[in-house]
Amino acid sequence: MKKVEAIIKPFKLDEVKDALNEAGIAGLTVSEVKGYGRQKGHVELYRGAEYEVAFVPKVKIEMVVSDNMLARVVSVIEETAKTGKIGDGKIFVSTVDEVIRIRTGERGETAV
Amino acid sequence: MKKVEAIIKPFKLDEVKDALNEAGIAGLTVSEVKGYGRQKGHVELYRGAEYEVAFVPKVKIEMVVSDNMLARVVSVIEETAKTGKIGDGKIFVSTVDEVIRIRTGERGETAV
Amino acid sequence: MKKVEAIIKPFKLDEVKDALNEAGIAGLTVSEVKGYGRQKGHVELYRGAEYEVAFVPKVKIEMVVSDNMLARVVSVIEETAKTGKIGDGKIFVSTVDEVIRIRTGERGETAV
Amino acid sequence: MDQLNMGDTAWVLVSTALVMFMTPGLALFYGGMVRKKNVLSTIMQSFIILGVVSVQWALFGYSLSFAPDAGGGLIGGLDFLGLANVGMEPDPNYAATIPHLAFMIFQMMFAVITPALITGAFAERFKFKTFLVFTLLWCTVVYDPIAHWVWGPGGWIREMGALDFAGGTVVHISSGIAALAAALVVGKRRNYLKEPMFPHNITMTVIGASILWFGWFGFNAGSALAANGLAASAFVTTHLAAAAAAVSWTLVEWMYHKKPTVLGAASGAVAGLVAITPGAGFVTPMSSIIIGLIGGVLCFIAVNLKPKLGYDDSLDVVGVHFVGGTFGALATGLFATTMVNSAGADGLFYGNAALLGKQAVAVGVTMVYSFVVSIVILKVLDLVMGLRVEKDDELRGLDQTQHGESGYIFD
Amino acid sequence: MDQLNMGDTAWVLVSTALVMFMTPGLALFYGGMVRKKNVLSTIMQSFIILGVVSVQWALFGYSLSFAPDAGGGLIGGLDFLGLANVGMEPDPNYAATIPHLAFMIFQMMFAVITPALITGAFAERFKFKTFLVFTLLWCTVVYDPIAHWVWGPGGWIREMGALDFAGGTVVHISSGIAALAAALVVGKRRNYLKEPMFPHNITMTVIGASILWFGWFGFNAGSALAANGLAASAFVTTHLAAAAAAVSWTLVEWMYHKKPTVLGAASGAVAGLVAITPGAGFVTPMSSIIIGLIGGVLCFIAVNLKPKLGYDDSLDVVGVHFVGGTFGALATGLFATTMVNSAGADGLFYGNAALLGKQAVAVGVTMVYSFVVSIVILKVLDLVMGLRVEKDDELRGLDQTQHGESGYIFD
Amino acid sequence: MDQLNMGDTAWVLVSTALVMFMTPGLALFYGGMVRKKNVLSTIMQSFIILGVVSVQWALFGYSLSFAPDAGGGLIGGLDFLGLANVGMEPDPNYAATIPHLAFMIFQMMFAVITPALITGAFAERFKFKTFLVFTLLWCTVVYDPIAHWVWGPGGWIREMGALDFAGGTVVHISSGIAALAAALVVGKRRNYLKEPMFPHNITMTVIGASILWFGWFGFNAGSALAANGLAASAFVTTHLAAAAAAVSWTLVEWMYHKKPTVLGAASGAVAGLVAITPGAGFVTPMSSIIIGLIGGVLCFIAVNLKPKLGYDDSLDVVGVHFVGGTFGALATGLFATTMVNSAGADGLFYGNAALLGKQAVAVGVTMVYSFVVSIVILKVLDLVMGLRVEKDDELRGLDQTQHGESGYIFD
Ligand SMILES: Nc1ncnc2c1ncn2[C@@H]1O[C@H](COP(=O)(O)OP(=O)(O)O)[C@@H](O)[C@H]1O
Ligand SMILES: Nc1ncnc2c1ncn2[C@@H]1O[C@H](COP(=O)(O)OP(=O)(O)O)[C@@H](O)[C@H]1O
Ligand SMILES: Nc1ncnc2c1ncn2[C@@H]1O[C@H](COP(=O)(O)OP(=O)(O)O)[C@@H](O)[C@H]1O
Repeated sequence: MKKVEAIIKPFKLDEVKDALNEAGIAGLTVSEVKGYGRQKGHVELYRGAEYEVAFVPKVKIEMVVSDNMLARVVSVIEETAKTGKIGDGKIFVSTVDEVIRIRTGERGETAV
Repeated sequence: MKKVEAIIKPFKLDEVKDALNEAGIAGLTVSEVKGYGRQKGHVELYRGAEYEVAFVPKVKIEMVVSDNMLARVVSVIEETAKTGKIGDGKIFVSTVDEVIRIRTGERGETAV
Repeated sequence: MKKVEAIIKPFKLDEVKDALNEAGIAGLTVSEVKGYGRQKGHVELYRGAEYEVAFVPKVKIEMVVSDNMLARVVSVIEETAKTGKIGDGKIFVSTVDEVIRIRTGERGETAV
Repeated sequence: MDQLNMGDTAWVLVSTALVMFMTPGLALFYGGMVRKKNVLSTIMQSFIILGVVSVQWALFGYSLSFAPDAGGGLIGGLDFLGLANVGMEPDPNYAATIPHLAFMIFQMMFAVITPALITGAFAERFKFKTFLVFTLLWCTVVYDPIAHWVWGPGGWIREMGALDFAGGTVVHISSGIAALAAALVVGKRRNYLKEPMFPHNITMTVIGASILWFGWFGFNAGSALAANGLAASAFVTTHLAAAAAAVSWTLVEWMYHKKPTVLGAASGAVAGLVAITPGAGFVTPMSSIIIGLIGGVLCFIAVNLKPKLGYDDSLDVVGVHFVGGTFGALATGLFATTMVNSAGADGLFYGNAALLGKQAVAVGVTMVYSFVVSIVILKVLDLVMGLRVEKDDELRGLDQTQHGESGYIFD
Repeated sequence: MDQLNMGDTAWVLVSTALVMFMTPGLALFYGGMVRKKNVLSTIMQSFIILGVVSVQWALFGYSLSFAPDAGGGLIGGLDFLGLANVGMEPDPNYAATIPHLAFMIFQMMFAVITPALITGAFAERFKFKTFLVFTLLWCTVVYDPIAHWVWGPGGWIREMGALDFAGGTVVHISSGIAALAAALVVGKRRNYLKEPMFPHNITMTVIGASILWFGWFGFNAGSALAANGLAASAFVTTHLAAAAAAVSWTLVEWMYHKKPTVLGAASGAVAGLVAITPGAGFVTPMSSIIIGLIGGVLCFIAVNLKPKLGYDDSLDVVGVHFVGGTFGALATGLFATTMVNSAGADGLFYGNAALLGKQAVAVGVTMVYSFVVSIVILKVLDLVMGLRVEKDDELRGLDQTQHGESGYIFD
Repeated sequence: MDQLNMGDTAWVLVSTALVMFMTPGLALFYGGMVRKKNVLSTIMQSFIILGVVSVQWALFGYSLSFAPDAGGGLIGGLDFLGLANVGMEPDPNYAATIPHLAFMIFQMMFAVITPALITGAFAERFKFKTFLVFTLLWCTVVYDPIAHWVWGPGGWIREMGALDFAGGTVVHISSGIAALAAALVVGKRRNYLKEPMFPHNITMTVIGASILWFGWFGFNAGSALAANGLAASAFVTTHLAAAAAAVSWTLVEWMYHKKPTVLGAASGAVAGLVAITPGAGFVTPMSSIIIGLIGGVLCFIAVNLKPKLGYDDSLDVVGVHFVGGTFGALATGLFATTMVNSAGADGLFYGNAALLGKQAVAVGVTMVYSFVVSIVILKVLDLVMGLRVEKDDELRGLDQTQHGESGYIFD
């Protein structure tokens, strides 16, 4: 099983979630994060001085998927999260050893 | 070493933390997340229209444990986080290459 | 490619970010978390009773780096995040299978 | 007769302060109802109106509304330009026992809050610069004349004998129907009815509603312009209508939607306050309870019909102020009694059908005038400077994009 | 003598508005102290009381409390049902220089805030529907009679000669002891004393305390029912007691708990306001400082003993209102002086021990009556409709489960 | 002549309540501008001053300021110690138609807010204990004498003929320059100008500014000490100056910084209120608009120069209160006219250059005295008990480290 983490622009969340849902994803987990990357933060003027606000608000989607869903999921995210403008974000894929559904105790692919 | 990530119901956090503590866990890190899964969000009525609130508040516990603690930790979480009702959450296990304690520079199992 | 996760003290964030930036890191993602570890929370008195506040506010920095950057990044974090006092935090290193830049579709090291 | 009375003056000055406080109250009432990313832009619209319209009023607005009639009962003359001839002595044409300046500034606060009410309709998408121009134009060509018609010496609606104790037509109908015009011309927020746009801070909305309720005592009971029995009576009717409407909205919502909401209770209170405004000094306390009960239910229905009607009046200015104000103005034609106020008239329930007709005329003309002129102003401004912010700015939120600020920095 | 005075009327109307504003102030004071998941449900209880009890008062509450005695000094008659016979003219039995309606609505605000005070005891677990029924019953069978005893024409406590300037017994003791009854009958919040239940928004609590302080000038100084020297004196004692108690609570907390908290300063101010309420118009400014200093310390002790005493009075209504009110009523028996108010009496420190006895009787009877009747009402309601929400609802929070709303949506 | 007037008394009591409400308003205005970790400590400083300074004033502060002169017009005597000789009757030396106690407590609220204003300068780093001592000393040796000079019977600035209607010198210049002293002696916040220190809650700041505006009607119009034409006139000038300055600050910021901020509008309103304070009862409404427009721009410039000047006045007390107060005091020397207030004087624009000189003297002496004495007090306290919290405490925030509390618990 694979874990897919995607850092995306916050206003794209609903669209990405809907697309993943259609693609047959069973579940996902979202958190609010702040990003730092090529997309620079902005300069704010406050009481006569300038300050750099380095971080940009982003949303992180995490989901564990079976290996055969991986390609599908990645391409869905790529398509829907893309605006073409800097700061669109990243997708990270890594390997998960085990998945357990707490409610039922199911393990492995069926637990995803 | 293994990383255990558990997505659980927020009101179970204290119980799970206490149980893990008793099981001898040295540390863990918690974050607030929003989940999307079989447990559907709810429909809210607002000013004459219905809206689906897709996400459910969840808590994510992350902890890195030595390999021999793994089974113990997973079963403690399974037991204490379980309510039997939909939305109890998931546990993901993956492999960690290295752990470093910043304060001392210790590495590996002793740093966990 | 490696994923480096560092749990650090919140007030160290700016310093660590600046140091990582100088070390040539291209991007990173930050989230607010609560930690539980050797550094105990504190006892708060409220309306005549004492309560243990178990969790301590921490910040999590996540970044994916190419393998040859790994050592550099870890040592930068170790140095700048360290105060020598309990609760300085941990660094976890794990392996990432794939990285994709959403904007361009680039994959692998160039996408980091 | 034109002898200054300290008690009356104290009361009107306090009432003025209370009405002034309503505009920041409205800022909070509205600010809590938008999404977090627009809280400051929403608050700003009310707050800056307190600046801009106050100055407009002192320079020429008061004159257009209240100076001796310039002809036909349609508009005031220029006698009070720059507050000329508005002094510390009472002027019996306005209020016989308080300084003319006190009357002027009491009225100023009404002129301020009226355009602020409209802002709820186009919250979360209007350009700040265009909003400022719109407000100045609207006050000058809509509010000032209507205030003159209803309250000005020689105003034609006043002469006709329609009653409006504290601004049902002048304040609530005129702004409520302008809000409809704005919602229609400006268009819906992006993703309206698709994604949830819940209030980001209902505690703020409750604070706002409470300040509005508190300030409304000045609005209505202050409109007696004296600290007498009539003021006490208007105070009582104001409070009872608000109380009754808070209860009735909550109950009807509980029955139909399963849960009684705090937003509902707060909205109900405001609906009741709106509904009693035109009749506050003409009806009995028991009538005010009935007006409140019905007003709460009517506004609840109106607000819940909105999605079916298809316009996006973000914060329900139409459902509360237009519907509540219209109901209240007509209810005055039913419940008014000269037993409460000998300077008023009897309504239908006290044997005088004529008043209801006059009320209907006042409502109808105000509505048509404000609606048409508002549409014209907005259409012209749309051509000249554009009404809406850019799409991306709307998505990111107006606080950042229009004002360069965040409401809260909590991390 | 029964000549309307505009100055007095202005003052009482303003005071009424101020006291009305206290109930939303209380909503915030309490709302900030609960956990985030219960903020709206807590605010709602106070806010809806403003609706429900106002209507109750106009329909029959005022009559039960203030209409000419129905017999034995125990309850008012039905002469004022639906505000019959309550008009714009002064009625010298109540207040000789202001409209009777003004007196009625001034008193209404006291009737409103008293049951709202109780809600702090059962915050975070009470069923909304049962709460509404409880409130209506409690006002009718507890508040209205006690108000009659103490302030009504022919009321027996008033006849006996006990002093209660602005509601020490009527408001604070009656609600404070009912709060104890409620805490006992309703039972503790789940995990009480196990998990921390810290205030989720102390800034909101401070705003609430500040509004309470502001409004209390109307509460106490307004109780002079005239804008005279006595009103000024009561204004001064009110403020000084609040100030002194804010300081004394903060200092004693600093000494015993190492840190002076903002919640402590705010609680202290409220404690001082409670303590001075019964004596506000009877004691000198210097006495009020002493009453404040002691009141702050006593309430601090009471609040901190709570966990040892084993009941869960969520927001310390007992520790502040019952303890502060009782202390204040007795202190009036010590510090009252006819030099301040010739219509009052001398207290022990001015050579008259009898007053203290009368104060004790008033306190004792009010306490027993309110406690017993409150217990009975609650026990019956528990059987009939249940007092507490479901366990899961309590854990998820009352905002979502009872009202379908969230206080804040910040992401 | 010394006949109590109920209308005047009602007005002054209400004004007192309004001015009291300003201090919590200031707590919010300031509280919203600091970082989240310091919100409670900032609020606490204003809130506890309401306790501490009120008691100080009743015990001896009022006497030092207002008792018959102890010699040379420099300080009041001890006749009013513990409020001795301050009763319910009017004292024509202070105000002929209201209880002396009412005058005393009206003045108390000015004594309270003045030191609270200073706290903005050293927010986010000052030790709470030292702050308390500083406040008590400063009130006693700076505020009380200056109040005596300007307003006390026999005070030398008053005798000289300088005008200060509601506290331009006494309140704003004295605190504004003390703020500069404090910023210099206490030193900058750690990482000042390096890391952003944005306001954590601008909605709170707007609420605070709105309460300040609301309360300022009591501050300025209440200073007429009667509910007469002068009160109405001062009410109007106060409001118009605030409105004009909110607009001018916003516009100049929009031009120079590209975006009109909500913080700017709120700061502008406060700047206008400060600027009109000394002249509120001496200038015409049209003059007040000019004073507001200029005041807003001047304070905007001052605030934006701060980083260049190199001191860290956290919340811009100097830029707003010192600059605005000084401008206002001098503008009074330009715009004052006896047509508004025959008890005043004509200013330069009305043909009397002398007044401007007197105003300049009053400003200069106040400034030098307050600055020097403030520096001395702070230097001594730095040696004796230390001014700043520990470095780590400053980084973690004062709420946790000084008060053991968090402003918000939102998770
Ligand atoms: N190497 C990385 N590790 C972790 N997060 C990253 C990394 N690179 C980028 N990110 C995240 O992705 C976001 C977008 O990246 P950025 O470089 O700004 O633009 P783009 O995705 O268009 O190249 C960043 O704000 C950050 O949250
Ligand atoms: N494949 C997944 N990847 C990441 N998170 C998941 C995944 N499946 C479920 N979750 C998380 O677990 C939570 C509970 O899952 P859900 O399907 O609702 O119920 P259950 O755990 O009872 O099957 C979700 O809200 C989501 O946060
Ligand atoms: N095994 C672990 N897994 C996940 N997070 C951990 C683990 N151990 C520590 N942490 C995180 O690191 C923080 C610091 O750890 P702690 O044990 O308090 O001090 P130190 O880092 O000085 O040993 C904790 O608050 C927690 O967030």
